[in-house]
Amino acid sequence: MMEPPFEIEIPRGRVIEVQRDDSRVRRGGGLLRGMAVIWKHWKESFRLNRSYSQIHGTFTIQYPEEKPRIPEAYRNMPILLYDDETGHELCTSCFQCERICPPQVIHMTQAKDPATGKPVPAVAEFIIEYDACMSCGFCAEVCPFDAIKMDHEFELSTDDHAQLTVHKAQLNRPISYYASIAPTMWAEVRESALKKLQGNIRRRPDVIGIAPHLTERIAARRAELAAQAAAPSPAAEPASPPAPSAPTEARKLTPEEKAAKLAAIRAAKAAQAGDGVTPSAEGGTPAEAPPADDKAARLAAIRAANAAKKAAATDAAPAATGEPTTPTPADDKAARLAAIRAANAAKRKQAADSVDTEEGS
Amino acid sequence: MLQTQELQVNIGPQHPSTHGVFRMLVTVDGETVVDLKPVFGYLHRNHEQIAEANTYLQNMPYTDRLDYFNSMANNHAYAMAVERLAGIEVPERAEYIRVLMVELTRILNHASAVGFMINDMGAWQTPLAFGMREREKILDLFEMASGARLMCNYFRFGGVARDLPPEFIPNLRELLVALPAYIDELERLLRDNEILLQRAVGIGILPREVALSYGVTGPVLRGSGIPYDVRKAEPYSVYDRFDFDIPIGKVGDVYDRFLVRIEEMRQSKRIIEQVLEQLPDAKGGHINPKARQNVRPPVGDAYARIESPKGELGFYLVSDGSGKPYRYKVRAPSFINLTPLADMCRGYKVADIVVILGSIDIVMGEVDR
Amino acid sequence: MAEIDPTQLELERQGVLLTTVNRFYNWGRRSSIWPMAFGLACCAIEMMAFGLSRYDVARFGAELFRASPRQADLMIVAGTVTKKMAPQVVRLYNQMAEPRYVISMGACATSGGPFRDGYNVLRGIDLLIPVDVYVPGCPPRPEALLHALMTLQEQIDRQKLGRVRWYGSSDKPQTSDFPVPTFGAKGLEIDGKLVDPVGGLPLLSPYTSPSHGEHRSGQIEHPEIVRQFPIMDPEVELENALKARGVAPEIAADDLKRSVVNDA
Amino acid sequence: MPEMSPAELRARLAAALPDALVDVAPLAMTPPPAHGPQPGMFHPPDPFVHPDHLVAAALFVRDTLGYALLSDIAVVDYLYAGCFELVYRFYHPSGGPGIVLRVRVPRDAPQVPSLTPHWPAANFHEREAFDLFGVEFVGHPYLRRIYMWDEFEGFPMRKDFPRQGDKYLGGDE
Amino acid sequence: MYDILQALINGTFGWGWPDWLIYLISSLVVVTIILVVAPLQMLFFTYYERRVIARMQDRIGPNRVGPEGIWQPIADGVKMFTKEDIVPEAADRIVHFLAPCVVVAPTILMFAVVPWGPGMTPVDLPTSLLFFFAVSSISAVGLMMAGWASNNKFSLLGAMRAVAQMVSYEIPAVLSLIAIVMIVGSLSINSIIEYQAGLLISNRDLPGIPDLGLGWFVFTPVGFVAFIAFFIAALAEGERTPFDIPEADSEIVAGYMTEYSGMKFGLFYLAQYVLNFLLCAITAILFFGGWQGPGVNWLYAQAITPTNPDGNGLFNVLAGALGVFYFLLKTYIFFFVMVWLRGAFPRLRIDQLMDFGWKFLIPLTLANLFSAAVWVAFTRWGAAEGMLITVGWSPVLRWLAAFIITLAINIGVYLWLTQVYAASQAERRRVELEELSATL
Repeated sequence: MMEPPFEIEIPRGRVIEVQRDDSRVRRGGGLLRGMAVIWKHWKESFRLNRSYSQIHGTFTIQYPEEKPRIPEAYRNMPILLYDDETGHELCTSCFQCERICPPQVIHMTQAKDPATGKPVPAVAEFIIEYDACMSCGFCAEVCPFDAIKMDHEFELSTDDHAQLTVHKAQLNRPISYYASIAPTMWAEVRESALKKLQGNIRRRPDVIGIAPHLTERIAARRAELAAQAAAPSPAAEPASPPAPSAPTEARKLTPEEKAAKLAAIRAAKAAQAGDGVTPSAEGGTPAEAPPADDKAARLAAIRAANAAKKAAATDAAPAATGEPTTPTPADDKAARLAAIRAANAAKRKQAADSVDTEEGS
Repeated sequence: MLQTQELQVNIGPQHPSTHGVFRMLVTVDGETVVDLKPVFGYLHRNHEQIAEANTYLQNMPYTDRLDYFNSMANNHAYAMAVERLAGIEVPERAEYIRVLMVELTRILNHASAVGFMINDMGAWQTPLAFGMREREKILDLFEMASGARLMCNYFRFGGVARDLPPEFIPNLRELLVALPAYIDELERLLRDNEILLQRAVGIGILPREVALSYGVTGPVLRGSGIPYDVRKAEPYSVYDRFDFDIPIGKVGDVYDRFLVRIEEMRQSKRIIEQVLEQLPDAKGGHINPKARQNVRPPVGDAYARIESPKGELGFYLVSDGSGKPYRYKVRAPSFINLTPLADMCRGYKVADIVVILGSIDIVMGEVDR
Repeated sequence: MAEIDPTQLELERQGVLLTTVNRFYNWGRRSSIWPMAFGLACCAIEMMAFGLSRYDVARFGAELFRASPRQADLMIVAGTVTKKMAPQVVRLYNQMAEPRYVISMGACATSGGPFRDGYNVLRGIDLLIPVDVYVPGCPPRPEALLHALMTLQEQIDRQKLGRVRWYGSSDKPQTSDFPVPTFGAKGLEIDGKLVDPVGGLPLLSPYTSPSHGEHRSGQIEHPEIVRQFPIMDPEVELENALKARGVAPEIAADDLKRSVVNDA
Repeated sequence: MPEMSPAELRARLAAALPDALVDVAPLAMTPPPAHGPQPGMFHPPDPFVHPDHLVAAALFVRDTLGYALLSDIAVVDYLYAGCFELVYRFYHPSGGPGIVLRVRVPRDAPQVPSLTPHWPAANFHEREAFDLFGVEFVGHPYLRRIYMWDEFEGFPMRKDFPRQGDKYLGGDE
Repeated sequence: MYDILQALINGTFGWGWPDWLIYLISSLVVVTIILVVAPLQMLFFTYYERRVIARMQDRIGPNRVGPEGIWQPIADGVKMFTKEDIVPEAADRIVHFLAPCVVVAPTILMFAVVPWGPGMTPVDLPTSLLFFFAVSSISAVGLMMAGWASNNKFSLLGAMRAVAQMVSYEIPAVLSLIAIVMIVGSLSINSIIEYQAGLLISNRDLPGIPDLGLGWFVFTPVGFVAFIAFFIAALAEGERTPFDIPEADSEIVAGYMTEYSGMKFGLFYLAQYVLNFLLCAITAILFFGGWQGPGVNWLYAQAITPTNPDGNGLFNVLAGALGVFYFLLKTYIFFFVMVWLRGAFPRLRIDQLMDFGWKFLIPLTLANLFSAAVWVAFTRWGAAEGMLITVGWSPVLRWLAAFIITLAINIGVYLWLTQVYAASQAERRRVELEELSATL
């Protein structure tokens, strides 16, 4: 075999040979130096390390108490957005996400107008198999209506495999929730998304396309408005005092309230953090305050504003409907599920039988 | 003369230190390795077959899962292959961002590779913990930019998924303060450590002619003394605009590979600093090509390779003119670097096998695909 | 744990002794869950991260990754279980001593995930062994794994000493061995029967989560949406494939037959 | 950094090993569609080597031309044309672009001489090609399945191996 | 214990119980205390180790089970007690069952001769050091039983490694102790401790040194080298990093424990940590004065002792408390060092470990033995023994001469040995490579 030419010249750089010096007699100095490194770590571990430029100090984030800093762009699982104000879902069932999804976990059916049977730009059922989702974020990227977005929620562990096939009712989140977890990313697309939504709402008859848990409330509200319009009472005032607490307690928390609560907690935390750093920034030289503090303060302000907005929305929503929602008819669904399950079982049995016969023959 | 009997020992596949599910059938004579047969396939998840049913874009997240330490590097190679196939230009800022991400990947890969190797030598996780600490910081940056820690899925044909967020660069600059401190500390902890020298010097020697004939690449080849680095040998992206050195080893043993990795971390840091100096501002061109979702390259084939942290990573694509690749082949560095494993281990002790394996730095996702 | 055992209730009413013992016992198990050092794929990296500085599972007393399955309490199935690996996983699970738990980490372990269409990928480890906690995500953040650990702890808290599956007068043996699949020509086999073919649905039903009741794995239950798993019939498939590529079947008639190769 | 175009390589090979090169016709990958634009034929510029002279050609590339890094052996299954194509890719240790040799073998009798005894870098590539495509490398010292278990039947990467899952039913878009 | 009970029952209360009864009672009390203290130490050690090593890795460690995670080891114990006990099908059931007992019993037995404080030795044997090391070797039998009975390749390999390592490292351990024994002239642990009174210099070597309980052996060249050698050997005996080869989980799963589950595994765990405790304790006793420390001797002089039956019982308690405090403090510091090493280093290979033991540590301890002889000759011997040089020298001069000469010998030997050892290793590597290239 030919001796390959090893003297290789390299553009813009040198070939350097690593320093081995392994011929030196060693008497334990390296061991002691290593121990010194570890000692330093032990000694410094009594303070926290939260900075990117530090290598000493306890690095642990104590998870359940201390939430991780999750950047806006973080993507875990897809969710569907609906508009807080009108209750309309942004999704028009254009099947873009279903087509792009690499592991093919998104399944949807288009809504049809019950009167005419024609398809409506709204989604009837939307299923995502969370148990196979690879969190690539393509669905959110391709969605022309910004209806599907990536959630930050990661505490999804469950003991029930079936729960990981997620239906539309569990996927729906209000826009305000998404705006609270990703304010700048939402701000970028807000205009166009809402404009497209307005266009779609016009093509949706009746309550089609409204988030299911809001359907009844909104239908009732519309009936009420219609009645009001019919009745000559111009003094009707849509804005009413805050909702009574009793029905709120009786009802399960709606997503908005959850989101509002979450945002409020976050805002409070952020404010706390902001408080924690501002005195030091004032006390010391302001120029030395790391940029993160500034950012945190700004973030806190944004979040607080969002929370306030949301709180207002939450107050208004129950007031507008006037009565708590009732859960969707569960019996119907359960019966359907049982039927499908039986069918599946039959299918599987058949398959097994066929294999049996194959084996037998 | 004592009669000795050769014994078959089965290491793996769930063995704690085989970097995933890898099995070795080792024939030992006492404690000395006589023969070794690697057995793969425990993580063969049909990447190539699935990829041929996907569209070009749908494959991007699957490449993340090849070498799951270096998803950015895999993305880069694949994006380059498709761009070559379809003739897509990449704006300059996107190229710089790509280089930045891949060099960060190289640092985190080498940091954890060194940690895993020392773990295989029996350290109780400390060097690994230090490496993983720096890795966490880099992953934070990845998460800021791409939205995911491990499976970044950040590159697109003709750019990257989105521009860097505003807080990225300041945090990166802070990290660049910590990196040299970490590397120095790692050297203080391990470089002269007598125990490490005992375990690493003269172990798993791969002479350079042998290394060349086995086709190994990456730090293993450079540890054997051949300065072959795709970034220099066939500059791609914007690598011809940076000054950096190629470290090579002298003997080709475990210690050389260890030192080469440490030095490469330093060089990567140098590249990152140059990227930060030269990074053009965002006005230079769009870097988020939403229009490139449906790539339909003309009939033909293309091969693109990059210097991934583990070696030469190549993608061979054949297009039949449709939206899906007709053939999609990954030239996985870890897989090929395993070829000389049997020769490297023969004659050494059983305990050395895991160290040698650790020094090759394999990832089963890439070996088995 | 839906129904309540009357005797247990009676005992609980009579004295605190049993509940105290029960609580003490549960406390011991929940506070000392030692995982097995066993990683499969991508998720294993996040599993390591979950043991190291940033996330530090040691806070929960669960950092002692045991190399031997005999001493481990928890098997974190972290990553894609391929058909080639599945027998090993089941064997390892069988070697574990009760009480033992399984966390199915990530999409691949739960359902095959993005690779579920591959010929060598097992579609969910719960087809072969019972899983206590599923964590979705690809890969889940280490925090999500910590959350799964806490979910598991909550499950343990709810268990009653007298009625857990490994004590008491159950007719099953204490470590009921789960059948270890073997390799067949067309997929995994149990007792000589094909159970997970290449192509088509697995012919097994998943084990229910031990702490749970009726539910089966993530089949989509909707009249209009069907996930397509064509049941494999090699001849039909071959014909289809050739038709799709426009080739007459004669060209590669015995392609599926294994060519005989000598071992040199 | 040495650079060698496919044409130059072809000339060198033709001079050194006159029997090795074969001429191949352009290849259609898929059946031509009844309507719409035609996808075009596949005709790469690289030299095609006759399987019998593959080892000699590869060793010529390594020993005479100095392209000592065998980087990749990719197998492509051209089901419509009824052949397998093996793409051998070589690089020079001092850098520069690589060179490619191609071999076509019929699908019904895919036999190629093995490079492994002369060039160990080919070992795992060839075993992989055997496992997934059923290409038989004559003279390989340990030609066994590398990924799948030994009992497995069929070669899964061939285009006519049965597929499963949603993606395969949607058809090309 | 016997003395105090004797004084308490027959002296203070005047009940006049027979001696054998008091002896029985005191023995029972002592046994109970040992059986309670040994597992407690083990529990504390596991917690201590996990917290300390976590801090070294920038982590926190167990902190959620009880305040700061202090109940963590108890939870581990509860879990292990209730875990299913698996005996492999192919195992030898009886031996498999007996092995953990054989491993644990000697470690508990070794507690019998460990003095916790002044006059707090459970059994004050005149040859207690011999007893200690003789008993400690028994557990090797248990390890071999475990490895053999499990009928598993890894178990057997692990057990063989463990036994080989324990046997070969017992030699340097004992050789380094012989140096101390030579100087003290007794095999009794108590007299070794008593020898270490003084301040930097033992007041037995140099009478007139004020007694602050700080005349430890480690301050002498002989003692220092013996300490280093012994501590290294102790790491190997206790299977601690860098010598934790028997349970090297990256090579042979979990060593001889691979097939054990539940409480049997717990017993191995117990034995290992108790052994670690004892090794740390014996290091503290032999080289760092055990319970010696400022004030203990003064307090003890006024307590009830066989020589001083009229003392005050309060001083017994005080001296005991202070002594136990010093003793445990030193022990824990040594365990910290063990953990520290574990945090810092990888492990050696089994043959390198053997090399190190046989080719470096044993020559070093042998040379140290010679130094000890020099030490004894200079400080103790007179004309009667034929040591004519030092006749007429003042004790200070004799001590100084001994110190300087032994220091020179030890440093010289150390430097020479490192050179020789490095050369031998290089030679070995060269030969191995030659063999390798011959086979290829």
